[in-house]
Amino acid sequence: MNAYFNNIKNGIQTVFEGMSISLASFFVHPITIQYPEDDISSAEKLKETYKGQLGPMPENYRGILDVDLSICTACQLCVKACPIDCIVIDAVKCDKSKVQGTKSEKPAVKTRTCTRFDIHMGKCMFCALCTLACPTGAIVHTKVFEMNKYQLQDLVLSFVSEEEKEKAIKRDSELKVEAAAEKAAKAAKEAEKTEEEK
Amino acid sequence: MFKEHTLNTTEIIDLIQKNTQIEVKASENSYDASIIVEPKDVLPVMKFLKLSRDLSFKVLSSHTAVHDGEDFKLFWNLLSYEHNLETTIESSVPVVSPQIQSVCKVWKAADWLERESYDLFGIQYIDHPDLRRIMLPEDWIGFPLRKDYQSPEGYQDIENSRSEIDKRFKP
Amino acid sequence: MTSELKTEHITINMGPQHPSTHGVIRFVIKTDGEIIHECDPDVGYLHRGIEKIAESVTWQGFVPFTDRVDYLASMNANWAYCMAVEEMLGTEVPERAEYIRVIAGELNRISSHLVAIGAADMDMGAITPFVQLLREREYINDLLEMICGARLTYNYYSIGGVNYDLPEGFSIKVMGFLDHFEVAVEQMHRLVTYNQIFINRFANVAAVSPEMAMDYNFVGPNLRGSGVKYDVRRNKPYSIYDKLDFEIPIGTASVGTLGDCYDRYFVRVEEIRESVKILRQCLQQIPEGEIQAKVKNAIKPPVGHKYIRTETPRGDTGYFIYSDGKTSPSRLKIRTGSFTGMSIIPELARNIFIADLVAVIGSLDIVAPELDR
Amino acid sequence: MNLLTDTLGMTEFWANVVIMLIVCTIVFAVFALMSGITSWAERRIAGRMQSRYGCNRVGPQGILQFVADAVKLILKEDLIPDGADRFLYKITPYLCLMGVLATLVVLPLGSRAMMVADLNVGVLYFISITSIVVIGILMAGWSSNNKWSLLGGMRSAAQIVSYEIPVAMSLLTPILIAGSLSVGDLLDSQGWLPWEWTAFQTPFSALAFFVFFIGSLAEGNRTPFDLPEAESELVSGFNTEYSGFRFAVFFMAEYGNVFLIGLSTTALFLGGPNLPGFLQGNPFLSVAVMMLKTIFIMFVVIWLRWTLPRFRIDQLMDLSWKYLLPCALIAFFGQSVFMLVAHQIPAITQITSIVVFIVFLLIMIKFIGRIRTNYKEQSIPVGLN
Repeated sequence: MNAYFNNIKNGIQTVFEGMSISLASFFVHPITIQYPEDDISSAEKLKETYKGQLGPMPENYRGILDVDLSICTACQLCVKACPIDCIVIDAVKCDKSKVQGTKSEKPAVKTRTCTRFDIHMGKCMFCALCTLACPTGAIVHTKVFEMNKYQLQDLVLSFVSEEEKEKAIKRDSELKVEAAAEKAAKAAKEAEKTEEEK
Repeated sequence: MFKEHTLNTTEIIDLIQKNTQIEVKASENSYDASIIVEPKDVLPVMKFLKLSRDLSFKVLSSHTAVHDGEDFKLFWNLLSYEHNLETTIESSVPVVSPQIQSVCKVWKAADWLERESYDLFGIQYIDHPDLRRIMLPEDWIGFPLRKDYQSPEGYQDIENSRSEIDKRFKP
Repeated sequence: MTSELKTEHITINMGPQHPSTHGVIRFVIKTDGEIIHECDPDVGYLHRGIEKIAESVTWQGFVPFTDRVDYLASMNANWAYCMAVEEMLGTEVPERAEYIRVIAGELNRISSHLVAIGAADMDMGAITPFVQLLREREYINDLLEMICGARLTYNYYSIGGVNYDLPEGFSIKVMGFLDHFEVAVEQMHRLVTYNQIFINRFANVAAVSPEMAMDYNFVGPNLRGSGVKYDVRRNKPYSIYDKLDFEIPIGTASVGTLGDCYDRYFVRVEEIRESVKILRQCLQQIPEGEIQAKVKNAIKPPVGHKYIRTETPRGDTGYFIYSDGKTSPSRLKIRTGSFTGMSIIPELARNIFIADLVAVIGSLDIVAPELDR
Repeated sequence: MNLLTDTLGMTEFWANVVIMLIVCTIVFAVFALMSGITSWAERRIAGRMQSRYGCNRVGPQGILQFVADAVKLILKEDLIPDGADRFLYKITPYLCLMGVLATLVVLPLGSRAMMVADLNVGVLYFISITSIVVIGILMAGWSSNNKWSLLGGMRSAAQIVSYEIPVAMSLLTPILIAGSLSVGDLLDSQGWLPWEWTAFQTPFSALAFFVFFIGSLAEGNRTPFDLPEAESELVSGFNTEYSGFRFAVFFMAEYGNVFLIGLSTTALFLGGPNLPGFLQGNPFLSVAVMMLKTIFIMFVVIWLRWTLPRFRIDQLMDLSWKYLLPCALIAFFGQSVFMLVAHQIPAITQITSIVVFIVFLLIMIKFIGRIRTNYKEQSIPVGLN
């Protein structure tokens, strides 16, 4: 009998308390970001609208990947780090600054240039292992997160254009020819030397 | 509830041999110490481990198999909340006829764990009440976690092949 | 009703697509009207072969996959795996990294419990608390995003430490959040947890005795809900948990029988409070220093097997790793809390209402991807 | 009427038919509009209670959302599942809607003059006609050839049939006060001041009001009694298989039910459209008063839905038979005894009603205090930015 009346009492009390809470939240400002309309890029604007209820987009946000080819050394560490093999790098030996012009402020570290740097963003799982592995910081996550494409193959990002590829290959063959010529010259010199010695 | 002194593996082995007269030995392993038991002795040893007052391994934390060469190594990870003990029982069965006594009667948790390793390794558990596949569909062929497993060409209408984009991306 | 009246059991498929199965799980239930006679869970719809994948990726490369084992508590899954590999290599993790790990792990534990509680509420038909609790979880996601840049699959822990240091002013933000959070969550409990209808729905339903819980290898909050005081953080302390002061809440049968749905649910409620306590301590004690120990690029742990258990939100998660000295694990078995929790359902779902089955699933806090892996 | 018979040369019979059609159209239009707006309001209110906006895209503040929904539903294909009982499946939604609509006949949209028919057994009619919905829902569940739907239908039948009883019992109290079964008389028996309303007349009528409100929530399948369509258990219950226009009709019946709960509670317990003496009979004001009270009750119904969890079927039955029915009986007998006493001491009626109202006010003040504290608690800044 006691339980019966307790049940009624608790029932009514808790229902009223619940109703007071849900009505209180009725008056609280919604925290929804109406995404394309609300500007989420700047922390100040978010602060204005949401009064500290929402964190800004952080500095190390993991958006889609971007590669700075001018400092990339084609060392393949990112390829090895990637657990799902969504990065492909082909490289040739050539001096980079000549191929890419002198845009970059940093000097080329090594004489290797990518002829193909493809990232399959459709497969990428944004784990950041490649950016952590990169010794020069060439591959980074950007803050861009919108990447709607009509076709799956558009999700394959190619960072080396055909022109650059051709240039690099051309330069590579030039270098090879030069090296061969140098070698030949050296060999000839040495042959001369040996002949002289003889 | 928890005792300060916890038994180590050699003490547990001594207890087993004293009480059940079954030959068990410690394994040489760089990490967890484990007790190697002959496949035929697994069930009595397990029963003893659970019912013994000094040990009371009432919990079967995990059970799995490892495909290692010609053998399946089987591991049972046991826990005793009462004595704050932990131990590993190891046994091995040949890949050609993987059969072992089920420990479902000892711990109910073994039911699904054994079903899983039957599903993925094809180990036959004798006296298991309901030995059927758990993760994979009933008509699946092969046991995926074996090292020599070849992924099938397809399953029913679903073809298992790389897409054109993938092939172009990474030939 | 006379005994001659012939009745027939209905066989119903609950799932794979059902609002309250928390993912893709199927229950084949035989019912007599509203009362369930038999229930056979059919799992495996989300089996992605993560254990097989482990055999073909590097030791470091497997860390992001552990995120996908339990998407609600990726941090803790990372932690368990990284700890296992560290113990195999004998790596010492710097103290600051350990603190950061605890902070991130406990934040993640709170967010996971919020979903567990909220989903249980929603299964009972109370939708507002679910959304409000998810709002609180959103703040935690914001905080975790600040430290690692991702909101769900963090891949924050690395073998030997953590990937990034805490950003500037992080502890102030967490403290500010906790001040808000404690009050807000308490209010949500007044809205639903203490509600008489809710208590009636959860109390005395599907009680699991301590013996049964151990037999079925219940772990974490489910085990403690049955009154067994066992927590890996306390009974086999790892990381810096032995330096921290916190309680282990257990089921007390406050409104029903010991180990019923309400006890399991309420242990999670209490655990959130304990996690807040842990967070405050960590934020005060955190030292300066390194965040990453030196680990070789291509690690090859020696041959052997290791079984490690950590306390994740869904309980004691075991990582069994068998290494054959190569660049990837030879066998990696993940024993999760959902898996063992699920195996009890055929036993619990006998002579209960269909609505109770929903309550049982909700209170066991089952996450389908973790169940199937 | 005269206009029709004189100028158009109709016979009286046909004139009556035309007038009836016009009245029916008006009532139906009001009903359809109200159920549409209720569905919009529910979504907006639910949104705000959950810290989000709710629908705000179609039209100003999203008010046209229900029109868009209706258009979408009408354009959708009307699927009939294989193995369904086609005839029953097809007519069921209309049966449901009819059950709800027919109730409007005896409920006033404004003053007493604005009722479709002031039957002398209006309350009896109201109680009996609401049961038709059960048949509709049961048929929907059965004819869909879906096990979830069947369970939903069965639940609904059990639920509505058992809640009929406390509801009918609780209505005895206002009937006692008015001394009549006509809804018009029930309206007249209440004054315009709050303590003259049936709900606050005596503690017993307040209890009856409480029972009636809860019972009608259950009859309207609203949370916490929405078991027939419990989305987390039965997916969507009896209307799982319905699509297109037929689903829209179910939808309309469901939200019409909310309107009905508001309307009946207002008319029977909350003073209806009654106005102070000098304004009595003003049609616009009485409609406004009636609608204001109805909308408030509808708000409470929606508010409850987004607050409470759902009952289990056995607890639902417990509530009906063990709690509400005794309460309704106590209210009935208590009111009878009270009226016997009041017959001897007439002043007691006035005093009791004012005391009851003051108690109600005190509860409300405490309640508003709770709302204020909870609001303050929710406004604690998070400080993430």
